[in-house]
Amino acid sequence: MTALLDVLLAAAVLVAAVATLLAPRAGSGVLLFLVLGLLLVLVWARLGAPDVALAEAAIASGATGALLVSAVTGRRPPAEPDRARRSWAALLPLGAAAAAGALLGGVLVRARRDGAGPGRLGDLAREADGVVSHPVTTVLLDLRALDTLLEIAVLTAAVLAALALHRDGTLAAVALPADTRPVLRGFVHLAVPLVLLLVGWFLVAGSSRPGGAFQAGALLAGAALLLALTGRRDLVPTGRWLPPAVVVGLAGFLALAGGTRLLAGTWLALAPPWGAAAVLALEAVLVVAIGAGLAALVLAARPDRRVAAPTPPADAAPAPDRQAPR
Amino acid sequence: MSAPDTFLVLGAVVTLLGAARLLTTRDHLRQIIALNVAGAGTLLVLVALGSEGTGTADPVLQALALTGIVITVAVTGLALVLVRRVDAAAADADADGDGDGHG
Amino acid sequence: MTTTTWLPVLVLASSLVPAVAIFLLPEDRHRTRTTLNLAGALAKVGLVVALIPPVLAGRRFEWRVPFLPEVDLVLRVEPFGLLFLGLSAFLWLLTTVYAIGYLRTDGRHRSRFFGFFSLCVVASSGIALSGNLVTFVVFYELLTLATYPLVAHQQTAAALRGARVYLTYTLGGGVALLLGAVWLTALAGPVEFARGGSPAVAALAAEQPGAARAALALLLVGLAVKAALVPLHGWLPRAMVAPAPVSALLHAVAVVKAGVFGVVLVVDELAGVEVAADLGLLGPLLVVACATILWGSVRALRQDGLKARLAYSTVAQVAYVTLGVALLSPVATVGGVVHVVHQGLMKITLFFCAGLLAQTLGATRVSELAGAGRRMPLTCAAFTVGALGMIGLPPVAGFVSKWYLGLGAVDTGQPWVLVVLVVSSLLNAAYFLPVVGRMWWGRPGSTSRSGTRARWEAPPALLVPALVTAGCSLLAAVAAGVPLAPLSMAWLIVQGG
Amino acid sequence: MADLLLLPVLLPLAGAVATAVLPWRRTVGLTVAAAQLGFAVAAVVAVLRDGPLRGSPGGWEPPLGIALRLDGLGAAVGLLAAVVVLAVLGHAVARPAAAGGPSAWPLTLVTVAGLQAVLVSGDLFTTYVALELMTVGAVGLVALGGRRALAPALRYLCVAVLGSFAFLVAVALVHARTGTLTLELAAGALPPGPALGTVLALATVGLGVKAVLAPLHAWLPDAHAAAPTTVSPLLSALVVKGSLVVLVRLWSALGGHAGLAVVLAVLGSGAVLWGGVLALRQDRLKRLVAYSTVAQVGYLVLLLPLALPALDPAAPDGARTGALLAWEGALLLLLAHGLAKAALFLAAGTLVGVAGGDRVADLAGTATRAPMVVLTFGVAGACLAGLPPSLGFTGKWRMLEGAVTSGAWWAVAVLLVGGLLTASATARVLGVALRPDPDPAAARRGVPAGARWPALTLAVLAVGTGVGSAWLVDLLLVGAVPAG
Repeated sequence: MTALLDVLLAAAVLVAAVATLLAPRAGSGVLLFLVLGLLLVLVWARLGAPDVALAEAAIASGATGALLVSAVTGRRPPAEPDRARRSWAALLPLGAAAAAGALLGGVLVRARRDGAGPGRLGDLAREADGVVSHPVTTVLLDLRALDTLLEIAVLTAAVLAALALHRDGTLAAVALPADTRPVLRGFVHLAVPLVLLLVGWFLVAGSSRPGGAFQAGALLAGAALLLALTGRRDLVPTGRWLPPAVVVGLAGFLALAGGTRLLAGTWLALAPPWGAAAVLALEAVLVVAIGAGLAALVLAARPDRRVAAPTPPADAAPAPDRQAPR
Repeated sequence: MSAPDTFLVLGAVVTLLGAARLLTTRDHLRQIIALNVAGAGTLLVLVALGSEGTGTADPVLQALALTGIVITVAVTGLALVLVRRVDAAAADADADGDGDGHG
Repeated sequence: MTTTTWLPVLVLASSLVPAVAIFLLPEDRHRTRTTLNLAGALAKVGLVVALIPPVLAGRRFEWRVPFLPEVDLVLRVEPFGLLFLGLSAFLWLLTTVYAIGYLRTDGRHRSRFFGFFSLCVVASSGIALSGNLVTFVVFYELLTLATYPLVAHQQTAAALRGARVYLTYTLGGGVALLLGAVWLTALAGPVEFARGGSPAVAALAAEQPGAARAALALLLVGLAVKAALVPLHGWLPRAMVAPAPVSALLHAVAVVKAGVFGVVLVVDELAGVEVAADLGLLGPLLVVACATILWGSVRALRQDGLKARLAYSTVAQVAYVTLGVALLSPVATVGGVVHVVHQGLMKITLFFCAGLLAQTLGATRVSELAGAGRRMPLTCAAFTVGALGMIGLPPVAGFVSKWYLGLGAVDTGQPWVLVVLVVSSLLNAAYFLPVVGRMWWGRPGSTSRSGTRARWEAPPALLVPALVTAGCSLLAAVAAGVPLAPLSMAWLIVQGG
Repeated sequence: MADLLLLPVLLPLAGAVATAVLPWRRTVGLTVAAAQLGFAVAAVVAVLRDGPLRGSPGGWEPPLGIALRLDGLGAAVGLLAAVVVLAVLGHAVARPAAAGGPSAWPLTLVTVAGLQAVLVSGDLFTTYVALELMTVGAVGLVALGGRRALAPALRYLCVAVLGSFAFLVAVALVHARTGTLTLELAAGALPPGPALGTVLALATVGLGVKAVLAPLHAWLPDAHAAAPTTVSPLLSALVVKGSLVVLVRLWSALGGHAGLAVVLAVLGSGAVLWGGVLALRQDRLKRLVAYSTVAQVGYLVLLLPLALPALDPAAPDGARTGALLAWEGALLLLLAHGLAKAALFLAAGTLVGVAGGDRVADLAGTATRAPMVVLTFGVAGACLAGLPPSLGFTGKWRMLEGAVTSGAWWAVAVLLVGGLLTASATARVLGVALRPDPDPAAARRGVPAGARWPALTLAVLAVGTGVGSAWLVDLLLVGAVPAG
């Protein structure tokens, strides 16, 4: 019975992926991508990877979805709609890619079968006595802490690069018209405290069960955006305080690395008595950084106030989505 | 073909589909969506390799997938800001009638 | 007995240090630039003079630096290298004096000029001192890079075109040289120059004659470009657009001589004359040399421009050295080796005088030289000495080298080479004597630029170098027997000290 | 021991954090660059003295923890990077207009940290994350080049991240087959077969895209030409090198693959010839220099097929020595290209500023306006063309020696023709620069000293290291498999 479910799930994911790629208009492409994201959450749950499922829901579908939707709205439709879907020219490369993918999959399966055996990395990681009980967080923040440090550096670099494209390096000039519809404001007043509670829960739970800084950070970004879009700009640092907020995560990690080197003798070495506390503190700082970073990325993808203000040029046909609230 | 193997092959196929689509389209936003689909494909490969169909998957590969997700979202964010800037530049160029010798 | 010392590096540094200093010197600092130039030139001549006695006594000075794990850069003072080094140091000093005077009038970018000028001499000294094939290739290509800006110095369209043609030829030759050198090093290991040929190359020639022949042929083709052997001589006449001191340096001292020095080095001290003969390289080399001699002389006949005529005469004269080496007799080799010095002295005198005539009288064409003798007697006297030498008449050095080449031809039983020598001498006479005649006995007709103004010589700074080199051309012939004269040095080189 | 490995990675990140927030960007940037040079020299000395440096952060020994390993090649490229970055930042301080604004500082330091992490990482996944870090930094820097640089930056980002995904799948395959992510442990455990072939193919495509391997190079000319003056040298000289180092390490550790080697031989030769011809025909200066990068990468990729016999012990002895020589030569060329290309791009950027236009034809008269910059361009071009006495010549000589010894005459022809093409491209630019100055009035707009000396130092270094480069070859062979 479960085999049938797996095949169905796999087929659904494949169809969703192909549909996302071949969607005639970018808008429908984004929506289909969100559907793909949800399906993937089911797949991660099926494959026994709860952490990845949470991250997929919060970041890959949540944050990326927000980014893509924000990018699609208010974007001039491309001069010629992409007619690739109907012409055979587009299907040929996809067909070839699918065939190559199947071959690659075959090699992967055979390699896994040949490589299977005791003493694999995963078993070693489970038995390793890190400072935290949950194996995934142990791997992330203890066994392979350098990977996570570099990954945070990637996120920080991406945000800094995005900010660099704005006039004064901060988002002060970004257009944020407040959406003051009462129902939305009511929902925000209810939802934001709940989300913040959830962020706290994920932060603390990370050390013992699926959860952790990344998922919490994404939620925090969601809460911040809800506030920013409904007029409460003061809570979201878009002015002078944005660069420090974005960079605090990387700074914290570097401080931890330096500190462990000076105190414990080896870089990023976490010892039991103070290790758990250090992980928690680090995760707290990471939550703030990831939240600020993702929120900054979403806001940075919006047009500057200068572009939004001018009256549309006379000859441009009033595009339908121009009236949508931005 | 156990469950993880199906998803392993699925991951490989989705990755290459995303890659092919990215290389064959001119529209920037569609390229970024294709990039994300390819990213999802690689995650499928990673996690499928780490799971035996029952019980929790291999924590190391889960951690790698998590890192992959965060990197993909960071790259997508930067790419979308660039798309916005490219469109703004194209709009300015059209607006002032290619006055400044765009090119 | 070889001693490792810093002396060879010092010889290079004596022109490298001024080069770098002059590059950094602002344009208007004429006095400092002149002192730097002269100091460098005098230091180099001093070092060379200091080196002559010990080297003649058989001591060798060497300096090594690891270029690659098994391959070293070697600078070694050999008698033949010392001869070429002495020639270039002495003539560099004179050319510097000449250039300082020559560029005083319309000189622009003098820092750039003298910087590359000194760099050129670094390259030619490096070539003279190179102890193995890699070092030779390094300095040989450095010479190309250093002379390109000199040829293009005046930045006129013609100068830039001439420089581009020069670069195309020399880079093309460089590729052949590089491939030959790498092939030889790959097959026979890092090859060092040794008197009578390197044993490794001889062994290689025995094992794989085909590969050895091909590699050595590639080397010779690469060298033939700079030695201006037909058909690779095209760049030389076009490089005439360079200012006079550069033409003097290029054609008498640095570039052409480096090519011919290389040919002699490859045939004599790399392969060894017997091995080269066995591989059948000397035959074609001989034919090409003779063809160049004849072709150069014939083309020189029809050139009305004085510098163009001198250029083609250089093509012909330099081929005598190759002729000397290609003939299998020690006497001919002596003739060839001594001609390196003699041709240098005579040709530089002619170029100096050509520069003077052009600058003082504005006479650049042969037809415009009528009556120049009365106006500039000393310059024309020096020119006449040089011209007679080129023809090979007795009192001037040219006669000595042609005499020995003739002996060598007879010695190896190839009389037709003797015929080539005689015919070329006649051709030389055919294109030099009218010039001399017009200078002394020609009436200043309407075409001549010398006009009726009274006697009026070039400034001493320009005249003295020309007279000194003319004197040396005479001295080298008259006092040929003196131990330190070029001829006795040549005997020492060929026979082995 | 781990200090020398981790400090050069973490210090630039700390510098990036500082320059993103604090105002004293120049002092922080230059001090970090100077410290990096100190670390690089110390690392080179340590590697030369006692072999590859090993370390594992967090105290977890591999296979569980991350294995850090700095071999000779890594130390050499680290030293190259430190020198180039110091010169580039010096230039940026002297001519702020050429640096692309204040936010160039944190992004530059992030890119430097990314490259250093790539050089130091012995773990395949850490290499993936480090490559991403370098790519994001580089894309950010390119995008600073103004309106014309945005579309190339976006194209570069998409293509580079796609390449990283291909590399990630290869890493997953290695993990699946050998159970470890550490390259040194995986090296022995991956038997030749379809899995090895796929890993190498995926990695070569993935890294080839980032290292501008011939057919995958489309993004480079636009990105490098549009980037600000001080960014193009970083991209061409360093970012491209990071991916090449990983490719060379993978090939030498996993043993290479004969079929793929033939493909690479064809692609490499095509890149050298096609890149050279295109460079000759470009009419914009910076695109000319960018296309010569495509050609130079072609040389380096030729290394893989040439050095293949050195990797499998069964090869005949002649082929093995030839392969070893080719290996040394190509790595020397890699370093020479780094130095010379950085000098070339800095000089090109300055010349475009002086000439007031980026077309080659606009350069007429620049030899009188900025003689030292034109001299730098000439010397750097000569080094790239492999003309003595430069490091490029030494590398080309060694590679020719290797090719001749192992009888690969096609490689000999490609090397020689490639050298000629690069030389003629440089000569073409010099020929134009030497033309008389169309409007001498502009001559007074001189070039600040700070914009002349860094590029000239790099060019002089490219020439100087060419003379006594035996120590460099010993360094490059430390920890490399063929030597072992």
